[in-house]
Amino acid sequence: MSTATGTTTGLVDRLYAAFDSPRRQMLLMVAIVVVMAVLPMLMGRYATTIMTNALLYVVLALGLNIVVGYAGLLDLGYAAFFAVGAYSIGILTVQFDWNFWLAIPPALVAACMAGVIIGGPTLRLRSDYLAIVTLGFGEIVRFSARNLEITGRASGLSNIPEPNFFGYVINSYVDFYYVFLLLAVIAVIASHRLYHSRLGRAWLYVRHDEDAAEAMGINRVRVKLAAYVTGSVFGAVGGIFFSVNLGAISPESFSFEQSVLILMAVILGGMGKIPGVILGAFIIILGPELLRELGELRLLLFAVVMLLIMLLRPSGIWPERRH
Amino acid sequence: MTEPVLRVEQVESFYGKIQALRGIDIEVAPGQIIAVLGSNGAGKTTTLKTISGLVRAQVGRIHFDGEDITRLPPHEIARKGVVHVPEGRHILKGLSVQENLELGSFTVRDPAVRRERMADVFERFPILSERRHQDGSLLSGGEQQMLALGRALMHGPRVLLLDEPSMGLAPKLVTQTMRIVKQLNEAGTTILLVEQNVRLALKIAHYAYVLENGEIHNQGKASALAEDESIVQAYLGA
Amino acid sequence: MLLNLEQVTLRFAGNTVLDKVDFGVEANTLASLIGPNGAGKTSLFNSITGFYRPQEGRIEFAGERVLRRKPHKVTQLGIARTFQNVRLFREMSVMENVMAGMHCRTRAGAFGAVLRTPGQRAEERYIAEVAHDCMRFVGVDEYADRLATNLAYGYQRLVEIARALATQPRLILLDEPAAGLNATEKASLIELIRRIRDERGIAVLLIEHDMGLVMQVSERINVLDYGRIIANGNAEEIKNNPRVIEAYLGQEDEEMVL
Amino acid sequence: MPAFETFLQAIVNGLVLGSFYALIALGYTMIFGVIKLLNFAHGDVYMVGAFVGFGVLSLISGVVGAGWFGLGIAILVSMIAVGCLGVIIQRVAYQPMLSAPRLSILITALAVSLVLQNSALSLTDGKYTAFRTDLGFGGFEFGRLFISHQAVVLVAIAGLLMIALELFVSRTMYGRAMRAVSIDKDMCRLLGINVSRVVAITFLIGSGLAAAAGTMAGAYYGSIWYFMGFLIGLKAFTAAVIGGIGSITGAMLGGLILGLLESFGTLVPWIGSEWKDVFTFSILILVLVFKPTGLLGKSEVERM
Amino acid sequence: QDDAIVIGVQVPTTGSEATYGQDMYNAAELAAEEINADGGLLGRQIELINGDSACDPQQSVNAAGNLVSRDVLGIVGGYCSGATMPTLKTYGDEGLPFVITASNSTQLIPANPGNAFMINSTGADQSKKAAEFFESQGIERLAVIDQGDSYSQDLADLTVERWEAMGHEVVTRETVNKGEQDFSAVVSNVRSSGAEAVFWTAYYADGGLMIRQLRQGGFRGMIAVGDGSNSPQLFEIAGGAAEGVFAFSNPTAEFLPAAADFIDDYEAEYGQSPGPYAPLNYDGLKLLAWAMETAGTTDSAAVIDVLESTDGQSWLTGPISFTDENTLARSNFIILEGEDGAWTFFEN
Ligand SMILES: Nc1ncnc2c1ncn2[C@@H]1O[C@H](COP(=O)(O)OP(=O)(O)OP(=O)(O)O)[C@@H](O)[C@H]1O
Ligand SMILES: Nc1ncnc2c1ncn2[C@@H]1O[C@H](COP(=O)(O)OP(=O)(O)OP(=O)(O)O)[C@@H](O)[C@H]1O
Ligand SMILES: CC(C)C[C@H](N)C(=O)O
Ligand SMILES: [Mg+2]
Ligand SMILES: [Mg+2]
Repeated sequence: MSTATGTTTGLVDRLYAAFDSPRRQMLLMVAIVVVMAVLPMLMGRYATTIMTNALLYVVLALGLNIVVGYAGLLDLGYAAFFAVGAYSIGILTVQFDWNFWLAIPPALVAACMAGVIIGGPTLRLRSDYLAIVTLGFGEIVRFSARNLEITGRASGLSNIPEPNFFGYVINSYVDFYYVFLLLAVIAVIASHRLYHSRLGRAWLYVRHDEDAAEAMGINRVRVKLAAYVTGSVFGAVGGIFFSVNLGAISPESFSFEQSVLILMAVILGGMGKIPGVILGAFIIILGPELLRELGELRLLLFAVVMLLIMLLRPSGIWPERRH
Repeated sequence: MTEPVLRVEQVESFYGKIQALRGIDIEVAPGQIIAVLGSNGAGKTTTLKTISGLVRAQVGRIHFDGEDITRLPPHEIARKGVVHVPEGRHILKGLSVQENLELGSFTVRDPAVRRERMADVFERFPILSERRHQDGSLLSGGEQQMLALGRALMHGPRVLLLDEPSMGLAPKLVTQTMRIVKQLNEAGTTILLVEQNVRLALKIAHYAYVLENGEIHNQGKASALAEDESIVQAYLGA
Repeated sequence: MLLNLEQVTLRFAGNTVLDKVDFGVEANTLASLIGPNGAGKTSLFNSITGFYRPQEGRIEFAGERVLRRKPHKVTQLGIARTFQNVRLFREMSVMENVMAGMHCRTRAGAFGAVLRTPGQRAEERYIAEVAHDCMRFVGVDEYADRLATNLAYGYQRLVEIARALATQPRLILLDEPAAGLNATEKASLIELIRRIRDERGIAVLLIEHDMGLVMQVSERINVLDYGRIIANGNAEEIKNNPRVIEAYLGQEDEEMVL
Repeated sequence: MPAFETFLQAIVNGLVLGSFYALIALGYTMIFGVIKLLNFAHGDVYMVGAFVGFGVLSLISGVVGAGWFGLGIAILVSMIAVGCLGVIIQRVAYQPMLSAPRLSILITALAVSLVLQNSALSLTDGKYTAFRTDLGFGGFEFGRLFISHQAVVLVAIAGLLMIALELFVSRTMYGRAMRAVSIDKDMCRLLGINVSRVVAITFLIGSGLAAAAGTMAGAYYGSIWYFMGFLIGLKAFTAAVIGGIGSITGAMLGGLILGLLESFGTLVPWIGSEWKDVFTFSILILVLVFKPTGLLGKSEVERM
Repeated sequence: QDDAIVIGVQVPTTGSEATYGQDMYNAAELAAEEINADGGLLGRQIELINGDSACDPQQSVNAAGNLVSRDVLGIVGGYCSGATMPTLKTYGDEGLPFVITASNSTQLIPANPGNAFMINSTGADQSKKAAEFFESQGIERLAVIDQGDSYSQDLADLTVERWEAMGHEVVTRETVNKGEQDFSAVVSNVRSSGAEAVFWTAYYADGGLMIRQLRQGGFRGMIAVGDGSNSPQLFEIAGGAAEGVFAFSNPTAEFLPAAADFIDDYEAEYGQSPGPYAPLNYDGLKLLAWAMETAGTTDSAAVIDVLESTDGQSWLTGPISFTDENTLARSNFIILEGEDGAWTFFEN
């Protein structure tokens, strides 16, 4: 029994090892991006829309990965940051007639502030307590969106104008596919650079041993806060473009289930590992779509598949492996 | 020599792919103190873990009282009376001294026996009685060591596996602990003792094994090893 | 005095762990802190480095008040430490471990990292340089790329020291650095401690139960018992101090009973 | 209705709701205690408990009726059956994950949750199932304060179960072993404790309590459906944390406090029921900011 | 041309509203079969594609993308307003005709790019009907409860506004969360507010629980529910407590004189009786087909033109013509009363 699973995991790991050198990883990435860039010409609208959605999740999952995977903070309310980005744009463009591009900086600032507000007082908490606080925060944001006039209450905001990029109106589904492809590429590069930086290492130190990190002169609250805020910027960017892509946003899009879905992408794929997280995002979005024909049973089957994946690869499909 | 209570035969153990033991043979005669010596990473701790079942022997056999215990899970080995006091004491954090001791007698059904043993432990280690309601993990190093020993005694062990009981103790306490170990032995408990403090260990042990790189490098009467120039060189330093 | 403690008192739930401790370390010296188990030695380290917050007293370092400062602030001021039970970042490489020490001496943030500014890149090079230097100094540079957890215990202790050195301290606190080391390793540790002072000009304060080592390296020994300083002086004085023998060392002939 | 009666009514309402929260929170806390898992499937175990209780009652109501006696049997059978289900879940989905990174097991828990939910969904077509009993709508009326007989009996049953659990944990060796297992599994093994049996017993009891709550809730509210465990599971999780996760008494206290908070939350004039959950979660966050380990959670003293 | 005319049916066939969704899908299928049996539409067969919205905004946008990419020529359906909302843009961008058969939140109106037509009366009509009914029953103090989603919140808001404009008092306005089981706090608020009537504006499932708990908690006043709760299942869940409850409802099959054949056909085909929204979806598909037939083409712009000028001819659910906002020109609400565990006709 052990030999059977042993050889399969061995194979997979050898495959990963083949892509362990930075050069090859780079090549792989470039190849993937090139393929992705021509894909809309081969795919129909439906497939393109789903891929757009998957790319959005890549951005969100990479953002959450900074919080959960790098800094080791369990966040069950990540959709809140996504919501802050989306609603900031919605409110500024719909209620105040701002230009989309002008609305982006305030949206990012709002997300950072949200990160500080929730992070500031609670980062001293242990992981499990932090989980419930973030969950609560996510729900507070959602309920507020549901109850406030300015967010359009339960119906949300609609008629969010399409962005105009130097005279070119970004509106077709193909346009948005490329927008999200670009965002995903930026997110990957940013994640990669952050990981290999002073701040990135500090996140790992704090995740591994807070006290030892502190004894090294690392301000753990500041470092965790930085993770929160960076993660919230990723989330907000996702939300900003999500809102203009859909043209309408409502509180249901930012539910606890949404947060959980993003978290699943991160952990299923492999916490802390960029290719793993990307893989996770694709599985989470494409999986249920591929099973769509099964109707009612599709989520059941999807859940079983997920369970099996985790049982076979407990650290995720492509985990962060260090040697 | 009488029939050994514990016999380790040709045991090999691994951590994943790393081999820690490469064919170990140890015999423990009843009523003796057997010292296991060796430098850092030699495999002393692994030997004890393999006996108590925390690490599974991939090759070889372990017999206790003539019965093969190689494949038994740790809690059943413990039930048979082989009690392992691990490196680092492992006091149960958040539980009081008394609760720690009580859990030592988890396998003891008779409450009267438990009470008797508790009284015995408190008599042996009065400081534990004094601190009985305090969180065990907040005791100082020496006190924790006594608690760990006391907890093992609650069990009524036939063989005690002690892993570096003097680690981190003040010089005075080191002597004291060794004395307790010797007393326990004199009261009838068989002891397998792993120690860095080679000089003291050889003083109280009857017989000793020297491990190097997962193998038995040397063995013999403790008094004889204490005289052996090469041993003195390697483990006693100056 | 580089480090100076006055009347430091620390209590836990009515249990007085440090009782009006007065104590000091001169710049550029080698000092030790010894005492029975539970005397409060580690607690004293924790109080100096900000992990514990004594209720009373004063702690000053190079003229700055350090009492009740956050641990990372204390490190920034120039006090580094190791832990009684090794606390490396186990799943990270030795190099990364040592780089951790440089965190408080550098400043690049998220923007620098994402944009790879020239300043950030220069800083990364500087961090790597210092880390290599510290690893060479303690003699673990050949393991730079190994995971800390895969190192032999003795080397792990050395990495911890290298990491502490990388914070560029003026005082380094070592908590039982020799525990679990064999004779040869102890000998080279003694050498290293001396070099830290001689070559780097860093004062060392060390907790140890190994009297051989303590007597060999310390210029000044302080003895703590039940949270009070009961003696201080040089090796000879301490060795013969009846209170210290009574509380800590024990009679040589006690061993005879065995 | 005069203010005082409103106040009393809110207490009564809060106690009923709080009892359900507490029963579920207990399982959360116990399971967290032994394997450090936030068992997201726990709310769905409660749901399954409701359906099993309903099934049993439908089967036996022809013989014994659907009164208190029948319901009692349904609760008992559901507790046992679902308790065993809990053990099976633990063995299949959690046991193999114990040596994996801590968050991985969270995902298997979520997967189990989805499996339970969607199985129930397929079996019931997503419809609400009416849970009929003969318990009647009677109650005690004091002025305009109304306390239904059902509420009284259910709170009493919940109370008894909690007392029994408390006694088990604090008085028996197994209870003590449960706490020990949560601290250091290997050490427990060396002490002769069969760790995997202790974990199994914990799941048995935790899931059993959830099943009792599920069946009782089904009878009390009158209908059950596949998604009923989701929200209450989150609330129970919240309750467990407010009380201090890992603490049994904390879970009970947390459950009752949350129940009361929610029932008073809608009373506060400038809050209104649409802000009720914002109110509750804000209080939760405040509690944790000032008492970072929950009300009764032990603060972790680190020795360094 | 032998190619089939592909029409998308966007209803929730999975998720919490799957019962309604499946039912609506069946009704559309029935209508399509009838047309196909009659020689088809413009000489071509109609083919339906299921665009499962799952009553979830994101899922329904995906489903809409799927429909569009499979070259549908029109869409019927739309049950949950919240899920219908973001799909307006998807279809609007393609200029496809969209007959919205059930969703009726007034929030949909401003979001409509002009290609969508609502054949169920909106919340505005319903709130008017409700307010007038309460007034006619001599109610003065009203409690309104919604479920915090687009549809029920919209209906509640509109009712409150109208009721207060009519000079009456809303004594309490409550919101409960979907999926919550315990409404005791809301019940005591209602009781202490001294409300004479309660208006539940949300769906039947939680509505059943609410009615039960209101009665169990000692509320003795009038209870009325909106068209999200006109399901017969309300009685199962609420048990005896739903006796005497009033419902404002779109015309359901059993109260439509013209629907006798429809009911028979539906039951013959699917072995159960058509649910509350089957007739509307049946009409939706027929209306779209009629518009294509009239336009003589499947060209979207032409079809939309025809729909805009729909002349008020009679369908299963009554005559259909549209306002400037593309909503149903008349109010189609009827009032039902719960009696012996079933809905009976109360008044028009
Ligand atoms: N958990 C583990 N995973 C991998 N390797 C291990 C593990 N524990 C021990 N080892 C390795 O097994 C070998 C034997 O270790 P062991 O702990 O038995 O040595 P020891 O003689 O007790 O040493 P010490 O004196 O340091 O306690 C060492 O090479 C060590 O690195
Ligand atoms: N966080 C804490 N909470 C409560 N009591 C503590 C705490 N930390 C230490 N103590 C108590 O303070 C006393 C001193 O402990 P400390 O660890 O400083 O001793 P030590 O001198 O370092 O001993 P050792 O040589 O065994 O390491 C002990 O009695 C211990 O129980
Ligand atoms: C009752 C239904 C006609 C209302 C529909 N579910 C909506 O959301 O608008
Ligand atoms: Mg060892
Ligand atoms: Mg110490």
